[in-house]
Amino acid sequence: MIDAFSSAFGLLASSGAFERPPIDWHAVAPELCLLGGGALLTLIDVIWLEKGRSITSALAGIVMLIPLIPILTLAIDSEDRSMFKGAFVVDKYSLIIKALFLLSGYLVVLLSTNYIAEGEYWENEYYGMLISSVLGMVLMASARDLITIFVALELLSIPAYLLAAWRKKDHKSNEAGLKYYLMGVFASAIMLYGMSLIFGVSGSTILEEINESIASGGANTPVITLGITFVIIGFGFKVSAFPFHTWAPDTYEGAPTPVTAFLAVASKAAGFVALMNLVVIGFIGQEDVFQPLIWILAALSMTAGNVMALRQTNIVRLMAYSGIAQAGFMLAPLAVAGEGPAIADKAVSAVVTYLVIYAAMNIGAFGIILAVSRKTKSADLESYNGLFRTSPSLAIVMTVFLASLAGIPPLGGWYAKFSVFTSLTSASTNWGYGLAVVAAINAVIAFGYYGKIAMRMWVEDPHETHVGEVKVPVSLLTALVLTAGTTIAFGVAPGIVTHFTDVSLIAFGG
Amino acid sequence: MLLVQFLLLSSVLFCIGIYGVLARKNGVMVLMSIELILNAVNINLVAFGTMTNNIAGEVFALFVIAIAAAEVGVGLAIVLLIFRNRSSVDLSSIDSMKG
Amino acid sequence: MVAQNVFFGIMALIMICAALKVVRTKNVVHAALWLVVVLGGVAGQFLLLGAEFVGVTQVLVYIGAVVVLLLFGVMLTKASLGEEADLNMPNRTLPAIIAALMFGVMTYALIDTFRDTELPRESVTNAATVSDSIFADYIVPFEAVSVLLLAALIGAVVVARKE
Amino acid sequence: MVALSALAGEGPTSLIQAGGWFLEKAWIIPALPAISFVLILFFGKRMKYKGAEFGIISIAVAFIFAICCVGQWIGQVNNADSYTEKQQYHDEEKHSDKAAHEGILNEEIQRTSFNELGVASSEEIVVSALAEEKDGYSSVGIKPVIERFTWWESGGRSFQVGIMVDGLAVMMLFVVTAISLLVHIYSTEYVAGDRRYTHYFAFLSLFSASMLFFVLSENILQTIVGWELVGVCSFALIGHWWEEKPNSDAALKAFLTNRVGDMGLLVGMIVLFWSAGSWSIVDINNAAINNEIGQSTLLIASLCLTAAVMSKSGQFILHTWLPDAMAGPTPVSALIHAATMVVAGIYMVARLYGVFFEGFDIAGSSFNVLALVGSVTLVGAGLLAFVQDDIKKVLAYSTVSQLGYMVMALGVGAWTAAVFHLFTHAFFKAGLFLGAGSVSHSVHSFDMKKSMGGMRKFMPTTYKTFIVCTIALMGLPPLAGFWSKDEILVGTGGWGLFGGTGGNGTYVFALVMGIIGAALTCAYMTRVIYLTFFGEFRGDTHGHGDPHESGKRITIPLVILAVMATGAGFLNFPVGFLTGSKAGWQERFGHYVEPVATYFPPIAHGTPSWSLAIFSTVVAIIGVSAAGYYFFVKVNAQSPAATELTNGLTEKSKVAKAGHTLLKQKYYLDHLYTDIIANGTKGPVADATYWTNQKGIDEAVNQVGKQTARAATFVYEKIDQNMVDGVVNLSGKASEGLGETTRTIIQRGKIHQYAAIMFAATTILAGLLIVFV
Repeated sequence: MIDAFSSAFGLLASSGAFERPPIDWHAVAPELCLLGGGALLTLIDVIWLEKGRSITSALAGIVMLIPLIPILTLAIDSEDRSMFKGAFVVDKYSLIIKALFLLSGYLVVLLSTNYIAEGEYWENEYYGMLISSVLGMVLMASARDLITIFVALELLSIPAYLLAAWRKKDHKSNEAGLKYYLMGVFASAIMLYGMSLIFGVSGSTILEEINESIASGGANTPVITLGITFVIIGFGFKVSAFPFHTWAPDTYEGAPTPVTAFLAVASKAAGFVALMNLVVIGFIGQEDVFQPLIWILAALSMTAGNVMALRQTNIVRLMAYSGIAQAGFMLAPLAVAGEGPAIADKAVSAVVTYLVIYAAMNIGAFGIILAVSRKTKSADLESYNGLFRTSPSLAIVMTVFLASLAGIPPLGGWYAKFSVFTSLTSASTNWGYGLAVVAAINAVIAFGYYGKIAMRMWVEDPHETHVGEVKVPVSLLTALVLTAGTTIAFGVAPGIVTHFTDVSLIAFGG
Repeated sequence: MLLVQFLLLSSVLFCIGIYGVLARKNGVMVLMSIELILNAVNINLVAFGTMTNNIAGEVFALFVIAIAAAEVGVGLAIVLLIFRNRSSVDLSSIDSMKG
Repeated sequence: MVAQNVFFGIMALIMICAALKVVRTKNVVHAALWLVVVLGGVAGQFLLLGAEFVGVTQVLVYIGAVVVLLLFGVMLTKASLGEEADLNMPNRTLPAIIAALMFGVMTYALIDTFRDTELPRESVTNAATVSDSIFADYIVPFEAVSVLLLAALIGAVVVARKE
Repeated sequence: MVALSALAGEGPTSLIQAGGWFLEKAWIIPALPAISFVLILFFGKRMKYKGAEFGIISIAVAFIFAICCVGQWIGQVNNADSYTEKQQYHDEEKHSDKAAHEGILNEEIQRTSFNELGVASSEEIVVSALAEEKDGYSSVGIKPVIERFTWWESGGRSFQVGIMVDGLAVMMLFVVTAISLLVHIYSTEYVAGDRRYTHYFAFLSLFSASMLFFVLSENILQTIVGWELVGVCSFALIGHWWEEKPNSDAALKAFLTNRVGDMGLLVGMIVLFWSAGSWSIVDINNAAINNEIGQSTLLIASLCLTAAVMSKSGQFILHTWLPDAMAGPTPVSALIHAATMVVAGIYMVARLYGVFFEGFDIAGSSFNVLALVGSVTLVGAGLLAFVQDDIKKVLAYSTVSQLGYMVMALGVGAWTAAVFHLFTHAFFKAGLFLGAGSVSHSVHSFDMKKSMGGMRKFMPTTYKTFIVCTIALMGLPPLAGFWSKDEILVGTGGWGLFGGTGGNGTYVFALVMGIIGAALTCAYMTRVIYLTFFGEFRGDTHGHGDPHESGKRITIPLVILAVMATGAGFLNFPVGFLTGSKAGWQERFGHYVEPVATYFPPIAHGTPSWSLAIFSTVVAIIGVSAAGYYFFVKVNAQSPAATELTNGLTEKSKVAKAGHTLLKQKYYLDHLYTDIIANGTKGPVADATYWTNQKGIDEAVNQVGKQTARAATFVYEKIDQNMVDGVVNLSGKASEGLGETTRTIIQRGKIHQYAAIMFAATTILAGLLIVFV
């Protein structure tokens, strides 16, 4: 098969001066698996029509898991692969990120199974969108040039815009999709303009070359500043950093809940991956520009997200604001990433650690939200009153997630916060310490609203209409068990997660 | 020809586009303004590509054109969806979720 | 070179006026037509910069497809074909201020850095160079864009069609 | 100060490693109740006693382990003592080399430098030096038992989990397991029939496990975990009866208040970790003592940690959650107030004493935040205790006040005194809470004015034990409270007035506040005694007949606690009170509990004086008498409900007798004043005496009582309930309000506004960066 391709390309090449650069098929195998799986899923719908419905979600889950096999073989191979002049890189960092996206995708499929099947929401196309979006994310993990980053970003975003509007008859879902789409397009326009400037100054789209060009020039022209600022702000939207977060609460509230979990975890993680690639490989010599910018965004996001969450009564919106605050925490290490290669490495592994743990606990929390709203048909905080008495196990698991999100040891979220503090303070700069203090204060404010939910579950009386146990379907239960187990395991033995997330971008970026 | 003349033209289009998306409340008009912004970026990319004699600029611009087409298609689909449900494409009236 | 500069100046002026019309006119269809002028102007600028292939693609994709799509959008949303009073936000001062500030920041940065940068005289690229580059170095994003277009197509159909 | 610290770096001249099976396996002690928690959760409801048996057995075994630990630790210290003697002999006989001389020289320098700082005379140098030698204070240090294993390693950093057992930890193990065991037994009767009986015992087990885990923490990370766990369990237990809807505002208040402290704890611990480069408590203390951390860094860390102490240990101004926490079942209150939750703050300071000692420069100053907070709390809470009608609230404020003593003692450098007070206080305060619980169990109310009175005759055992514990709390000799309180007063030090020598610094303010606090304690406790046990029964039993004594499972713990409250004080006879052959009994508690090791700062020990002891006793007696006169005499006479019967009781009351000899009743008092004194002696002197008595003493007592009550009411209503709460609530409300405002301004749901924010923010950020970079 591959030979046939090669000979076909060979024929093309012989007709002109074109020479195809060698492609490392092993390195792109995860993407190809995902692509093939997505195509298969679409084909099954076309061929079998109604008959295919029953297995669609199971198949989508498998499609998400299959690329893990080549990722595993690549990891065992443990050789850093680079293609297209360094535009596409497969190393330990990108592999762990890819695995994170795929597993998050799988968990979202688990969350979606009953939700989508019961709502008659164009099931097959739904999973197709989800897989395309995950494909964009997986691509993002390896993307090391501006064009690939841009295309990967759009590939992961455009299906997500549509997914947010997927409940077509629901006004709120329409509104969610529209807001997400418009803000997303504006942000990507700003980011594109910034990219064009960076390309203009450096003369290259490949991040390493950009770094050599703008860092070696030593010049800090206003255009570089403008370009870097615009690019970072473009991704600031994606990670819902204040003040580019405005879409998040509205979109989270309106979108179908599994999609919200997807946006809150995978899509946000993709934004961080892009930011890390750009900042640590591309902009590292320009810390005068990106450090203050990320510092401000991080501090504002943490504080604003937290205080805005305090009086929130809708749990999904509350999670949105909490997500903004968490994004601030994840941004924080990047605010000191320019202090040297060792610090940059620490920052990257702190962010990756945070992303992995955050994915587990946040998807878990959304799983509970989904389970509860199945019964109460409401996202109001009141539906959590007395959950401990109606369904004690759900209340306990939710408490685990909330405590983890709040950063209470010995749950995963604690170690995530800790690694952020470590990387901030290891920079030994006043800015680093300052941000650490801001983060510490915010870590405490966050107890306020996470505790409020916990209190409702444990202390309050259940609402009269909400008496009776919450029934959890099997796929949702699987997701909850997986995420809760991971959350606890990561907190009790952080060695598990650090074993994977002890990654470096510098090693490759030079 | 100076590089900066193209860049300034691009920035003018970019800012007119920004004005457009902020000042228009009809959904389709906002999409048109977005096209202005994306075209401004393309001028930049091609101008820089010519200056640095790097083909990547043009390739980038092509990618932007392709994706802009996809984006506007998706945007129109969402606007149509809104129109079907609310019989209006007035974006300023869409504020049922807030706070 | 004077001719090129004059050509640029005229075209730029037309484009800016047309762009202003796009965001100011009260007639939706006129706005779409003024947009055609702007996009055509952009294509002209591409030609001026020696990027023939991009220029042609611009005409095909934008004027041929996107504007038609937008016109369909205008029709499907039953916008009146004549003047419509209700196209604009009541407050247009703030947008103008934001746009002006943005323009100021950009202009300062651009002029400060590229004040005297001359463009190379003859640098026409042919389509073959572009395609070679796409299929050699940018094959991954190229494939990704194809997936993207397919996904956008399917998704847009699902979202936009009547149940 | 510098000289001191430099010397402290040398530490004891030699160190021996403590060991012993029980000490090395001390992790079993918290593990037992933790296992019991799991067992109760899963199997509790199916058991015969609904899970209570798991809790009681596990805590009883833990208690036995704790006693074995105590035994082994005492053995270790004794070994060290004999080692000292041998070593000295060894040194003098065989090694006349420099090292030995330097060791002795160092000791001498150390002593000299202490005395240079203090204001002691040469005579006392000898005394203290002798005392030190006899007790083996110097020379041989004992390394604590530290068992740890690596939790995980990451990037060259390894994280370890472990236990650290030294005298302090062993003492706490004993106290926590002992009180917890008694509370468990007591609870089987107290919460019998409760519909969440099993749940209650599960959390009681978890609570004990958390506190024991906290006590044994080897590093500050574990300390934080334990701290949070204790907090979580206490909230679960306080909210045990959620049907009664303890108003959610109070719960929120407790929550917010404790968060303030946790913030301090986190920041403080992070500062310590980064400046010492280690999580280990020993390492951090060493680094602090050896001046490896800058004074200002330590000061910041100490201030942050002080905030944590203020919230956890209920110090002004973050104390307000504590009285509200009385919503929980009484045995839980006893556990919280005597041995667990609230003393966590004290324990944390005692554990990280090197940090506080250097951070606040305790040895060299006469004023610091800890001492200030402690002494203000001590007096403030004492006043507040006056105006409470709820018996548990009085006791709650009393706890706050006593914790103030401990914090103050730590602030003035009297480490041993603080820890000793923690020890004695645990027993008598547990006794008081359980006693109050016993009373309320029988009258179904906590309101002293409406539902109690005259309980003495219905509940003789409760009454007797309550009286014993009260006297211990008042600090009247020879019960426990007297010894520990007196030691604290001695520790404030440097006030030559009483002839003793100071410890660290000269904390006159603390001494004054301590004495005022002693008087206040006596006064409000007298009021409690009167209102609860004397006068006429004012309650309503709803036709169930008279209130009756509680069952054995309640009274036996009370008796045990009363015995402890009587005896615990003798464990630490001050130096100078016993001489001759009994010298070996001096300061046994301090000798075994106070670490002699490198990680403990070089605190100086004051020597007590008879005059101070007598003075404080007199003050206490004045407090009792004033309040006794006010309540037992005046109130009794004015109250129509209190008639002959109550007067009869008054006669037998030791408390009342202490002030006025053999007063039988109000009429008798009048009789005494008018007939015997006034009429009997006649003449101007008699008139003057009469006038003095009626207008002077009487009026003074009335006025003092009235004014105190008024002041306390004012403080309670205006400051405590409004202002302090207000400030605490305000900070919460302010941030909520800020969030609300931000949300209403930014999050309006309008797409155009969102876009405008995005573009405007982009412009502003880009503009700023271009200008400033």
